[in-house]
Amino acid sequence: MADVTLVEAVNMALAHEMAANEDVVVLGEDIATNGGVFRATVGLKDRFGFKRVMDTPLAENLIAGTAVGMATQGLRPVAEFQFMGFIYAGMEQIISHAARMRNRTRGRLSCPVVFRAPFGGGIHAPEHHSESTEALFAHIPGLRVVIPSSPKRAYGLLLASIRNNDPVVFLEPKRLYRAVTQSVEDDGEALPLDTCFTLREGSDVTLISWGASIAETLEAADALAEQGVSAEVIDVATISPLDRETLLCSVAKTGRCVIVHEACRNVGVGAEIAASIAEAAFLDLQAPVVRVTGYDTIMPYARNEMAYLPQVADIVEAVEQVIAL
Amino acid sequence: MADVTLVEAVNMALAHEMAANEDVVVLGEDIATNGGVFRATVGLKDRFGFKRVMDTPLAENLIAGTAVGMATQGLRPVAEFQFMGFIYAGMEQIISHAARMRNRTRGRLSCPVVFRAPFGGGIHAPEHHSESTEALFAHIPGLRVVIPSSPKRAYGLLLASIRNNDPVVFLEPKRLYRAVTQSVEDDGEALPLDTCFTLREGSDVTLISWGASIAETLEAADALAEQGVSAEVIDVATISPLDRETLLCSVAKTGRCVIVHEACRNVGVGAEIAASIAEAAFLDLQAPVVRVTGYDTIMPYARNEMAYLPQVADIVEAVEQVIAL
Amino acid sequence: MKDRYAFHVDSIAYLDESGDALGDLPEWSDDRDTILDAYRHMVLTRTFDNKTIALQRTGQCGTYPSVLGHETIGTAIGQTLAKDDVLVPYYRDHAAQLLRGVTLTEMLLYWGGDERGSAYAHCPEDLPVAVPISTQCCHAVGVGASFRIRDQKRAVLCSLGDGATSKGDFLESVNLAGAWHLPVVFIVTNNQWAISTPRHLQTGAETIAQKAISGGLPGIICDGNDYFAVRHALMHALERARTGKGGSVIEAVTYRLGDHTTADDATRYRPAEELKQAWEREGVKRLQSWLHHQGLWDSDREQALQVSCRNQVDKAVEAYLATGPQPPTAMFDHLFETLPAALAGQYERLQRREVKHG
Amino acid sequence: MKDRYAFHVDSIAYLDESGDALGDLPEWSDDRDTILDAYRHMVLTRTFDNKTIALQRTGQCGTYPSVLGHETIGTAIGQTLAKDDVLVPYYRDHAAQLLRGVTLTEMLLYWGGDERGSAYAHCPEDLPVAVPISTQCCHAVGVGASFRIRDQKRAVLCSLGDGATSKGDFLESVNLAGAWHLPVVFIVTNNQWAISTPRHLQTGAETIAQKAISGGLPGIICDGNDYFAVRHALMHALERARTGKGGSVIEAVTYRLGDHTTADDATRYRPAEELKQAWEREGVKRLQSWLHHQGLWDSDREQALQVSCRNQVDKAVEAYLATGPQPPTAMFDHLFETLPAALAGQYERLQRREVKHG
Ligand SMILES: Cc1ncc(C[n+]2csc(CCOP(=O)(O)OP(=O)(O)O)c2C)c(N)n1
Ligand SMILES: Cc1ncc(C[n+]2csc(CCOP(=O)(O)OP(=O)(O)O)c2C)c(N)n1
Ligand SMILES: [Mg+2]
Ligand SMILES: [Mg+2]
Repeated sequence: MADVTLVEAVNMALAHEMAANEDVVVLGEDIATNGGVFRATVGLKDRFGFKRVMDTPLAENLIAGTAVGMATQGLRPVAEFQFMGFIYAGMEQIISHAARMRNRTRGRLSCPVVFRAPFGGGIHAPEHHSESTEALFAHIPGLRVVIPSSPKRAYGLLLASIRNNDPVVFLEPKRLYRAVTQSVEDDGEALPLDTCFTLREGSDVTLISWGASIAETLEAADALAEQGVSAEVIDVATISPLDRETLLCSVAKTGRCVIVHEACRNVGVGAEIAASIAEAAFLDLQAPVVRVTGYDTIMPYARNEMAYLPQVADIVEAVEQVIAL
Repeated sequence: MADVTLVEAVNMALAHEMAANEDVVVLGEDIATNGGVFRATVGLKDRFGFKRVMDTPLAENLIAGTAVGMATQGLRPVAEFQFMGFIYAGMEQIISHAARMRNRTRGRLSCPVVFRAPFGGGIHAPEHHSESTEALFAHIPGLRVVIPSSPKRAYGLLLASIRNNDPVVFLEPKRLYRAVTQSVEDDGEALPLDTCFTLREGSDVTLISWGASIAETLEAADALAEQGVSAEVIDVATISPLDRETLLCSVAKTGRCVIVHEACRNVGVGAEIAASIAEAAFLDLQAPVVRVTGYDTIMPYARNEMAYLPQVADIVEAVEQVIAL
Repeated sequence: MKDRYAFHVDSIAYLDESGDALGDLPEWSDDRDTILDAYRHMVLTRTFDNKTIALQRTGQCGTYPSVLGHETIGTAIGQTLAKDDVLVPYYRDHAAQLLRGVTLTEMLLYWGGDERGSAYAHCPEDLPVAVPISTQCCHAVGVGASFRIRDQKRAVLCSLGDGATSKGDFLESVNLAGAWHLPVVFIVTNNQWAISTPRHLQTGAETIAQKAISGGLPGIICDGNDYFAVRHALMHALERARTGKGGSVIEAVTYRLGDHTTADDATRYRPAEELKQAWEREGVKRLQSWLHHQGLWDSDREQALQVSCRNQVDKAVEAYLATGPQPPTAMFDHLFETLPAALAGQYERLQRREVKHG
Repeated sequence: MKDRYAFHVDSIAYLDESGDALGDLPEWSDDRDTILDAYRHMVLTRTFDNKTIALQRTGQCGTYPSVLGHETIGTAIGQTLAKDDVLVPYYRDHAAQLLRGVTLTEMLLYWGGDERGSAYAHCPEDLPVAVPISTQCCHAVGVGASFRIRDQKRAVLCSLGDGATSKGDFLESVNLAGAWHLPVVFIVTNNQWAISTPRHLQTGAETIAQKAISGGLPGIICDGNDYFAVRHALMHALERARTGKGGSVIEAVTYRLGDHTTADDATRYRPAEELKQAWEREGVKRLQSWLHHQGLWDSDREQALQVSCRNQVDKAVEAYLATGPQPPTAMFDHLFETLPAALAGQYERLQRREVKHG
């Protein structure tokens, strides 16, 4: 049992699974000797050798496609994109091949690749280092999209993602990489990939979020509790395929729902959740489902990025609005 | 005034604007001598010369990025992707540069590029030739996404897209390329890029669609009329930024709404429309907003593609369902 | 002060256009049976090609890319690859794929729009056709890397067209093959055209093979209508790869004798004269002539072969046409290993819908 | 039968490590004023670099990539480009950008996290820094194509690192420059590292310059710490480009003397000895030595220069620190040419929110 940060939990899960399964290999830019620019792969090269921990040339398309090729041979590659803002060159391979290899060959070949990328804003990085475009991957059939928001969930969900026999886009909220520590047992226990996590029970409103925004959402729930509003907080975590059951059960109970995410609003994952709830819980809802999100703008550079990110006050205000109805 | 197909209207608009404005250039694979695999650029090379009508090497990333570079010099490139299924290699340039050049330079440089691509299924083509992933682009701030569904709208919206000083992803429903003809005047009149088109007025239900599905949606409206149900039909056409006003006014009137699109459901553009309407028209809605869409699967190969596409009966059934409530 | 780094690519050929040896043939040319097999396979491939085009023209097959002019390259690939090597094909590799074990019926299913056409019962490790051009190059280096990781003495053969060499995927993969010393052989079928785009608009490079230099790989050119040249280049390259000496690039020069696909009309952009000249150089006739000159072939054998090929193809077509479509719900069957609960509703809706609509 | 195609790249140098001429210098070396300007500019660049690192360490600037070891290349670029050529820089081109007219303050704003840092009041056609590696190569050929379309006799200089040459963008762009005969010069700063990835893991190619061969462009290598070599290679390449003779690739060999950025710690992966040796070869000191040997420089001038550079930088820092942030609503101001109606609501909400929250 060790007190670890989220990024250390990622490292722990990688090391665990590499030790347990020879087919697990890791590749990406600067992940071997340097241990990754966020240190997520630190120590792996020394422990498992260059053959299984591979620094690649600088080419994201190649990283994605090489991982796909490896997977057709039964390896289980975990490919790191240094930042989510650089994943786009790999989109063709992820969309047109990783997501389709099993379907295309009627199950003859498959693609058990985990595509890891740190994502989201709030660390005052340069342009393109603060994106949250999980929606692009959630729209692609054949992909799983998984986003942990605590060290424990990072450990358990990453293990599950590596063991899963299909491709997973695993997005790590870099703002939370070192924000908190949690005691995580290195017991090899995976978490389910098809269930949202209810972090806090409540009866007046359902707050749905994921990634780094979970922090503000939980804070908002605290603030609301002081006002006498009981908020249920759900971490979606397994963004796609989406566990609508857990969300609908909660809304059936509370009758009100606020969705919080850092990504742009337009055609974001919040839209899918809101649309699904508004359709399936039509008669349960006592107020419209409201989304608190990033703006539909380019993420501002560091100096103004906080103005872009959803704040606790924005969430509280949205809840007050739906409660007033 | 000529009776033209949708693809001929595209050609007409390109020729019109190239004649009117020397800065308009066209580039892509097989677009010059061959006139494009769908003949959208036929005749342009003979009329405007190789310098302005450029066959590129086979590299979509390069096509997108070259267009961005040209645009920084004040050219207005219209770049063709042969099929939407091959646009993904160009995503990094579209997302990280085209959509951002103006913002990044505070208006010093801009990116008046039109990225054209035929999209959608129903022509019995091989894998990757039948995609509808407009949602990926609609989620990106700084991009416009425009989809015509008739020869007239193809002509007017393409003119507007070329004249617009920002990047436009212009998606042409290839199933409609030669499905009908319409008399279109080559008068250089552009259509607005910020307004949905109401194709048919009605009072009982609002049917919202775009692209090739407009055909089935209009047919469904006919079928419903026979049952005494009056359906309003709206062609969204300007997918992003989205004209929510027109949609909301209609739903305020009808109280019911069905959204029809060919793309996968999960995190599709339909989700955004449904979420927006469910939020803003909460008190107007007499039934949940229902989506009739493609399945969340890989588009099946030709033999089974019709099973994937929304059919008239599916739309009628959905309307019956929301009317029953 | 000046230092010079020098590079080169060689071009090899063994037969002239009329099938006469230009000089000594490779040693392995003693193996007449294999060469006869090669010729027979080329004819089978061409028979299949004609038939499939006819099927397409009569609405019984989807868009189909003719293999006309590419039989020699594919046959040489198929014969040279070892069983446990892996083929990463492109869509004009019918000849190679058939020798690997893909059945004529599977091939028809694939081009007929049925996913089962890539299930490859007999060559389970070979990759399916990658429609997005050049993307398969990255898979090939991935497969090659897995051989290295597992210390396996196997080679990967990655096949692509001249157009595909312009896309980053190829160049990135060549670079990785060089940097990681991977057992990957890239064979580029330079058939002078990428749909309507002629070779000279595709690249300013004098040869395609020289693109190998960018990744530090050796490059070689061979006459793609010369069975001896293609096979010899391949044997050498694959042997290098299997024995840990690294990857390489082969440019096989040929000509696309047909339209790009059945959806294309090459007369729009291609001079008739060029096509006519290309027919003079084509590889099937050339190998036939060589066999004739050696006394290994005659018109009786030819006739018998034609009949047997037609029979084989007809049987495959029959099996193809007798294969009913998959049920619509098959679109969910291999989306994930097991259907996620989130999709159960859609699956059931599709099932119900089919029952209703027919 | 065998044909051979031969290729080569040359490597040029004029000064040895201690600043002594290896042979005849280029003719233009008579122009002592320009060479003195070059030296002064290198020192200014280094002064700026030191200061900005200090600002970052004290929380007054964002992540910043040091230019240490790259001053010679950037200065040569800045001096060789004509006013109406276009520079397509990468993020380690401070020296070149400053000479193009980007102000020290703009540069600080950029690395300080303010979009106005790329508004470039004085070089309005130059491209801003492209953060996604190698993507700028495609822009460069696009700019070059626009010159060709408009029959303008201008050149484009596209700058990138050794790591960037592995990404398809570079190779695709080199290929287009060759196929379309574009006036684009690519200069690769080969500083031996891409963050922690050493040159030998980046590619198996013996040189970076040979990657030019894949697109049919000429390639040349120059000592990137030798002002005469870099400038000479650039002059030649840019002149070729401007006069319609096509593009080329220059590999400028240097060493990254600092960490990758202020967020990096190179001691984790880089041998101290290698760094120490690289300092022996660095370019600023080398040009200073040459100037000394020519009697064009002395310690008085050096001291005066140091003072003047510090003053210049201090003033720029002052202006930077005095620049208040943009209002949050600025994120909407240049999203589109005019704000679409669809976004008016979000804009107003942001305005209201700011008033409320501060
Ligand atoms: C990424 C991508 N872009 C475009 C296409 C459409 N397309 C199919 S084949 C082809 C030409 C390929 O030419 P080449 O590589 O020379 O192979 P050939 O067909 O000549 O054998 C194109 C552009 C595609 N399949 N994939
Ligand atoms: C597409 C992309 N991938 C990854 C990164 C992260 N990154 C920034 S700089 C860099 C290394 C670049 O090395 P090189 O091209 O040699 O330039 P240098 O920094 O050495 O000057 C990397 C991987 C990026 N900015 N863009
Ligand atoms: Mg070809
Ligand atoms: Mg470098």
